Amino acid sequence: MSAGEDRSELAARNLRVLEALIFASRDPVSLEDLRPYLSDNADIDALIGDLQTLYAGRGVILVQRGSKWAFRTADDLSFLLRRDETEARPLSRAALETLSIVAYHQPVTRAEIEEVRGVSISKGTLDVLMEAGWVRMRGRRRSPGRPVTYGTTEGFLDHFGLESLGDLPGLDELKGAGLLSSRLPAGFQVPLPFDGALRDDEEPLDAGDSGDTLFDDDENS
Amino acid sequence: MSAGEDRSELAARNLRVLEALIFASRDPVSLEDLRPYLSDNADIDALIGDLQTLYAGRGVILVQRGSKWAFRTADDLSFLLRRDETEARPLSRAALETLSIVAYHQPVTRAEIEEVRGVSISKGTLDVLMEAGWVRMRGRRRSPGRPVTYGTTEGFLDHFGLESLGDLPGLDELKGAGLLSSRLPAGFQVPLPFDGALRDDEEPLDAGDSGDTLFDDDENS
Amino acid sequence: MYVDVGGYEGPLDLLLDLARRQKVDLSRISVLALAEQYLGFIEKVRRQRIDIAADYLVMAAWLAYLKSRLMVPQKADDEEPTGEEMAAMLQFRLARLDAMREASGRLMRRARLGLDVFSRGMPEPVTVTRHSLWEADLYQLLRAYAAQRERGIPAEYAPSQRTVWALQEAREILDRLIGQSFEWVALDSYLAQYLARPEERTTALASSFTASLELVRLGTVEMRQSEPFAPLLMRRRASESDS
Repeated sequence: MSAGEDRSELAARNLRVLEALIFASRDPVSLEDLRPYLSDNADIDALIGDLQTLYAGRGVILVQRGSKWAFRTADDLSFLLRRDETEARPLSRAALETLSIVAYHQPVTRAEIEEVRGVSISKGTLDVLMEAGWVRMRGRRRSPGRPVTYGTTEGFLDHFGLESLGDLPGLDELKGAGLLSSRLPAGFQVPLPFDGALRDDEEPLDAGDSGDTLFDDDENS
Repeated sequence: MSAGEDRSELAARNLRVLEALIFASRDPVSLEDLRPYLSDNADIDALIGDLQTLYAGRGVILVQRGSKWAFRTADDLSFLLRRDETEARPLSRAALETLSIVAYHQPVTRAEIEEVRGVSISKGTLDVLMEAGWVRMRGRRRSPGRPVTYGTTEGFLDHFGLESLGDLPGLDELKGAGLLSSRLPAGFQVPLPFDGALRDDEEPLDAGDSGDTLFDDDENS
Repeated sequence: MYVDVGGYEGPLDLLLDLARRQKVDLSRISVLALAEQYLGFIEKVRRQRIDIAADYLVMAAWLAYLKSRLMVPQKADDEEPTGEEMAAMLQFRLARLDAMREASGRLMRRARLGLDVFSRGMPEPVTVTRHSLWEADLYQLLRAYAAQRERGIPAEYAPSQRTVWALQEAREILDRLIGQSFEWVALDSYLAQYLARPEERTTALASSFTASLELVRLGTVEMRQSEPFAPLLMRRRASESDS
């Protein structure tokens, strides 16, 4: 074997090693990190250049990040790594119950929802309903702590086939449908949902209001 | 531009897409997952073949793992890349033997594993292998007591660099020597490790099936 | 020969080790010699009064039987497996275990992922943006609302007949429960079946306690309590005529 063949074989091996090391590394790799794995006197800059040429125009390319090197998906194919999926799934019982309370009792605060439900509600539950576009923050109650008031959206009416909130069945209709038992204590009432902009005891949300503070704390706890 | 050029351009693009998607993933990717990203009527097997050829002999190669494909560093570079410290807790002898029995005899029940080893296996042994992602519960044997059958996973193939169970080292000799049967030798059919969905004498696990009852008892003992 | 039983993974493992000491191919080992070695080993261990797992003893019994089958000629009408068949089965099991052990070695010596071969160090995960379309209809919504409101209604109050144990009644019950027991028994355990009913608990306790004092006064029952709130123990008092 000639010295020339030896050299080119060595170069080919160096290139393979470089490729494997950059591929397997968890972070971009510096040339200094790579050098110990290569044969003595290897021209690392030339090798990097060769590797870059090898990958030029391919689905994966060799890119420089500062003084380090890494493989990345070619820019024009990065859309492959993003995907939109739409899925339909049933609303959880907690979400359904919370939604129904918001619908009937609006404007309603989180504490009031919990009072009706008898259990606390997680941040996620209201989040899901807001994300679904059925519940919105209306304003803040003029009371100590200024809790956020929630109400339903147009999207809610749309989804549930209601022309207005007034279409929500009242006490007698719920009884008639067998949804409420007929032996209810005297004074049991089903509220008439408030349909207007802001009620007297509500004030508008602050600009950029992100909701109850209590709420955000929950997220971190 | 001629139709021929169009076609070759499309093929080149398909190849780049395939390369990018498999390269981007740490775990092997199935062809079904890849197909939606390719042009209609793309010959995915031919593309995989082209990609494999493109990477043959390189530092990073395209390998088959069961029904999936992945890029991995070349075997022969192991001496450079080897990280000894990653195997912090080597498997016990019991676990090693159990792993090979599951691999070569699958689908296999716990009682059959014990029969081969001549000793009962502790709950921890199969647990360790399942936690490593190498062994899974496949189903239940259609026999009295409906014992759970165990088999290997795709992660097992990936970890040990096997294209399929047919690649298990020494499989043919063992089969030839009649050592893969679970009963006496003397010229009866020798089953091969079975990788398919469920065999005739297996039935699916129940929803939320947590394995042999015996198994659960062990845990509490 | 010294062998640490604890070092073996069961009787088959021990047999395999003994078989290897014959330094011949597993298919050519002398099963008879192997059986004798095993039995000798178990005997020795038992002499040293070392506890041996039952597995080892079962194997020893089987090998002793195998030995007798190998040494005594079998009758033609014998339906049991012959000594040779049993020996073949043992050889097969040893060879199979040996093969599996060898196979695990070969597996572990392969170029393994994460040790010898590596996956992409910086995977570029596909980011999936999920748009959830929630399913819920008006009926579900109304049912959820009604169910919650119903849950919130305090349970209906119906004045119920109060059960009260009359003192005389309590005395009769207690007298019957204590029977002829001369053992100290806690009042609570006598009344267990009544105390389980919340509506009866208080009256059962109060009335039977008062009745018990009456029984003590009459000298038919003895009571004792080791400290405040400790169980109240009582027993039938042995009368003079009985002793």
